[in-house]
Amino acid sequence: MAKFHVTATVNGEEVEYLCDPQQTMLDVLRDELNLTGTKEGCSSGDCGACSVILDGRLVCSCLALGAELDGAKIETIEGMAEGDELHPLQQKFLEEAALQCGFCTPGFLVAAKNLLERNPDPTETEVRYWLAGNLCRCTGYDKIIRSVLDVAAEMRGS
Amino acid sequence: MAQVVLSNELGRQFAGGQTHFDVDAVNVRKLIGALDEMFPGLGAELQSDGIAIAIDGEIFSDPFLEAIADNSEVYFLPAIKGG
Amino acid sequence: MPNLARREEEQGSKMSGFQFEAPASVDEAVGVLANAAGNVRVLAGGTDLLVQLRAGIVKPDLVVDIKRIDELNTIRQESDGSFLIGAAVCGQAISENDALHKTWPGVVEAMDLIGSTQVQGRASLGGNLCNASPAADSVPGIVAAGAVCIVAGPNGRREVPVEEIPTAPGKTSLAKGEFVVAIKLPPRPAHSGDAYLRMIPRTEMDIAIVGAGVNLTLDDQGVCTAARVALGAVAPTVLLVKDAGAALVGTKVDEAALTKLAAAASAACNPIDDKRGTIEYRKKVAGVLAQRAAKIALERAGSN
Amino acid sequence: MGYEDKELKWVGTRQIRPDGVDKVTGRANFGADLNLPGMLTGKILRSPHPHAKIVSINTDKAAALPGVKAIVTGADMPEMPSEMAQAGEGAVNFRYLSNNIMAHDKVLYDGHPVAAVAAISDAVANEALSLIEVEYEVLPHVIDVEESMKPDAPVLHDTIFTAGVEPKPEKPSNVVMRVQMGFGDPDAGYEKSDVVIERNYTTQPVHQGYIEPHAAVVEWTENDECRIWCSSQGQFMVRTFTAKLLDLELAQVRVTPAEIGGGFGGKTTIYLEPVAALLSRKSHRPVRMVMSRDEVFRATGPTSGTAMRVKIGATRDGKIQGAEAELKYQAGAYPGSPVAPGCMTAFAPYALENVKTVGYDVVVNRPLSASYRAPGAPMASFAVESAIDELAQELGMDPIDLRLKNAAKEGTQAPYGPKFKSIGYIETLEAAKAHPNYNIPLGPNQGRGVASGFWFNIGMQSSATVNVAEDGTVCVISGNPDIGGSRASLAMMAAEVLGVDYNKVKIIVGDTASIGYNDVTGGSRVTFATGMAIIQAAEDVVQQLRERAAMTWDIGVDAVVWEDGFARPASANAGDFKPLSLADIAAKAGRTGGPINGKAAINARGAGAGFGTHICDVEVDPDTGHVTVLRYTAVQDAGKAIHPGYVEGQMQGGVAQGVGWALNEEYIYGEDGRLQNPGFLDYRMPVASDLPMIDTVIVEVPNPAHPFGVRGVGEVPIVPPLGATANAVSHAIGKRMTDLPLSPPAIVSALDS
Repeated sequence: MAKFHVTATVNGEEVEYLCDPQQTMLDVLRDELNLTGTKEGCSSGDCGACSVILDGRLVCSCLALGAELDGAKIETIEGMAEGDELHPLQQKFLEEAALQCGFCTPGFLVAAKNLLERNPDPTETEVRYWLAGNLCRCTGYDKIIRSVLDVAAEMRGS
Repeated sequence: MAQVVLSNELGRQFAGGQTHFDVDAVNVRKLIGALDEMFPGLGAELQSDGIAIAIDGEIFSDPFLEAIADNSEVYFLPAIKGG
Repeated sequence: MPNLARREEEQGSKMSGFQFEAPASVDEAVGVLANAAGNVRVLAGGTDLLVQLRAGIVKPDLVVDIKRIDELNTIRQESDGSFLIGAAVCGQAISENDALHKTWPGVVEAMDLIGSTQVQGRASLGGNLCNASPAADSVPGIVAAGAVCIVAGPNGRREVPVEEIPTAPGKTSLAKGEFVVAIKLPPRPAHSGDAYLRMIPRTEMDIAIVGAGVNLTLDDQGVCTAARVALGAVAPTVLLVKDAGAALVGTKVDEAALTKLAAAASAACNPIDDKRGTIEYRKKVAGVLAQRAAKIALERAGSN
Repeated sequence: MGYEDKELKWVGTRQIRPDGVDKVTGRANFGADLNLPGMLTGKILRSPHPHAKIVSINTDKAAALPGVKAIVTGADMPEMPSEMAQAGEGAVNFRYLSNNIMAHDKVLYDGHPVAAVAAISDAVANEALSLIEVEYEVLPHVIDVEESMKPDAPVLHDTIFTAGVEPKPEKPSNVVMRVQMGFGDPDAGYEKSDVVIERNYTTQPVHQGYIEPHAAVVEWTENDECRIWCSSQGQFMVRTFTAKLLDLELAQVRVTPAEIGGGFGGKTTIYLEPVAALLSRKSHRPVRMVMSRDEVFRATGPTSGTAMRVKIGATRDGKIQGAEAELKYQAGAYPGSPVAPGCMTAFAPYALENVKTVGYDVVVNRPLSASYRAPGAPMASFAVESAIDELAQELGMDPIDLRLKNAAKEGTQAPYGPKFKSIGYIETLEAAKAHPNYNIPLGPNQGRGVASGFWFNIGMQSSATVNVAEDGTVCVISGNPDIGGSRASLAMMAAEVLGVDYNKVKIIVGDTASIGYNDVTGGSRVTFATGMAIIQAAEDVVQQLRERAAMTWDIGVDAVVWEDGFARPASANAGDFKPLSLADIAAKAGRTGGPINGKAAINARGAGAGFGTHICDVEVDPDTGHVTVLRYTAVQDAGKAIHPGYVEGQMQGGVAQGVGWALNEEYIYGEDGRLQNPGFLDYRMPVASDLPMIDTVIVEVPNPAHPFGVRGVGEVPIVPPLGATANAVSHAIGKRMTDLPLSPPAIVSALDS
């Protein structure tokens, strides 16, 4: 079966890849582009471990095909820190012990970043519902939610 | 003398239903040896996997040379697995 | 850890093979769909289709991505006040449309309840309708709203009431070569409002055990002149419960009318016992939610 | 060797974990992230039947498919004797383990592996699976624990005869064993009682729910070395199990721990590694196997579903006079439910004179159960804590006061026999009672539930190495996968003992060839036991540093003390020397005898028992049965919190899992014996919007056996939430809820009854 030639922008860099029609964006990121920070927890859109930002919107990369992405702009966890500078959310997660095993962490960080870009002053309820598609089995969510709220406040300068 | 308590099942199988004994032994190895003399076959059972020993409230999963004081309380228990 | 070297051989996906096309116009899409051999699936948001592909529930020969067609990605308000929502517009874009949100809060809330934020970034109203799940959250909302679909096909375009699209779980009335281009919400009369509620055990990320959409219109005296009540997850397709709507018409949507509506909603249910809920539970809660949704719709109708 | 009296610089603070930046940037390598040159994909064919004989397996067509490089069936697995052997955390029957990993002659549950392939791609592997022809003779199956105990139930194993009953049975049975423990005479206790509560309770099996599916990469080298990279709770456990099942020598197998994406007990056993090893040996290529979520649910260990009966009697003053429990636990397809610890923990928080627990381990046509956080305790606790709550109601007593009246303390005889040493149960009750959340008024349809829980905590074997580098930095090697931040707490203890900056201590988790044996990361043992090993290894370093300073100064070692990271003369009499830092001594180590490395290998003694008390407030929608958790408070005795942030995290995570267990999680099987909800959508673990903030109170009653007082904290917090949540719901709706999960339909049906 013919492969698709796709050109997309990933974390600000143009990449080209060949993929089968049935490869998902997650397969492409992990297997073709070696961006294994995006995790596979369910492949059915129910855990959020594979969250990435696609053309500005938060999506599960397991729920898009690699072949759909020609011309797309994709942001993954690997693009979140700028050089040596961690994103404030990354820093806060470390300080507040908002991760235990760390497997769901990339998905939570990508999702939380997308939230704060859209809503710099979310309520606790808004944060909880925004992140409801990201499963965490270790933390009980408490420290994750607090971290996001704290970073939002810091980024607003309060 | 240490006070030794077997599980109901071990007592039934090896000691005619008795579960409480006073045994003179300075460590677990000697204690098991003494019990085996009293009830042949019990020693091997007490050393099998899946059995733990509590000495004065402290549980050991793999004891052998642990010291036993003169009036220690010794319980043979099912071994615990964690999660 | 050894070097993270590229694997020398390609890694295929976990799905069986299919062809993929992404037409750029409605006409091109109709052509592709009409001429395709074998099993064809239209890909909008993909949040249902990809899960079904992965699970091997569907094994298409061809997948047609319709997201590259401009018309399918647009929300437009017509001069008569009606809204045209492109079939592939994602849930988040629907929620972000202030005019639509203000005019049809029930429809927008119903769409917004589907899946997670991530799913909202992809899932579409057209996809949710054509996936033909009896539990689809957005469908009772648009059925209650009296929406129609714009369907494109080899014979041109036609308009179909949305409730006529799903015919059974996973099945639609669309003919070969046809696909839904847009969902059209009618002009909003004065003193009207809609609402949708669903019951799930968690607060998010579940399939509705019961869903209820209500859309009603009042006259200047607050008497209900029209009402549509639709229920999800209580029958093989989303139900338009005419008796439940009729229970409100001619009343001020008082407690007595609401009790009648609840009874009609419960009576109309034809649910199954499954892993998500029991028959008894679904019947009871259908009435509860229909009544609660009606109260919200009433409040909204009273404020415009 | 205690440090309680010292001023602590690192222990008790909230340091950033050493592996943290890799984990927040996506750089950390988990089990599925490894790519080796020439690597193949391995996939497993699984039984669609809950119970069937395998008549034949024909792999010819699959083998002929281009791109298929190897196929394995049960016939490739060495026959194992049916005997228990010590491995991992305890005794394991390797025959059962082998059969569970690859069915030999019979399949015992939906999802039981029957064959595996290695191929050049997922697509080819999947196609190959579809070409394997398996002929089954389908047998009647049994899913429910009580059904399975009936004399006419389909028998899973004709080799199992119930142990622990008289007379010795002649017919095989699904009841593997009966256990009994306790003392006194409960019936005599009920005679004296003014109130007696007796109820039946049930719980459903629940999965550990780690987000990372099982994953392993195995390369069988041409030197006949079996190299494994995988996500597990113990690289040594993987080595032992894999070697045993494949009849290999331990030194032939080298296991490198990948980062682990959650385990909660479920990764204290293996599923993939021997299969991947056989595929690699046959194909002469590395093989990666990653489970799908569906496979995780269908074929890896949930914990047991249960049917239980509890009876408790008390006098008017609240003193419990008699208590008994009968506990029936589903083991899954092979023996081994945690029913014994269920019996031991059920009444552990209480000082009782008359207590009896009887338990049954029962096989059913479900996946083999695996350890899950405080294995066996949460379900028994749910039943007992529900009965205690009802007792408080009947007596008109505050539920915390009733517990205080009967609380176990140091010297109390535990229901399983021995007397408790130093414990902090009463302290948790007092802290719970004093918490402001306990006095917040409740509104309509709201309820408050209290429950307590106990777990033993364990010690076991750990090795540790502390290497001092020439520049004064320190490398610690641990042998326990870091499942929740343990690198931080271990490095903090090393820094504390050495008196060096925490950031100068680097810690790695070694592979099986680079560090001595360690038991698994589990049982709340890592910070306690491996921590103790690291403390001793660091103390070994300190001793060497003092010796080197003594040599440098040419004085006796007793005249040198180690303080705040410096060797100093013990007194003015010892001489006047400029203190030497660790870095000073390390730089000149060659002169004074060579490198400075400390090590310790221990079988840690003195694990301190843990107790917790939780308060849960809920609101129930009476029309839909929907439960909202309004607030939750968890109090626990941690002994000493080395890193309070991660201790709180353990408590909060345990609560979330327990609340999920109580409210919505369950395995749903159809009449056909197939699992209907093998995915996160319908398995319904709590999501972020389902929970409130989880308030924590860490009580510190030090464990005298640990240098810093650590008890271990990972397991206790999952014990009380089932009871606390069920008690809260019961109060909110005015009906006693005895069957978990408390799903909306169950609540509505209780309200309508």
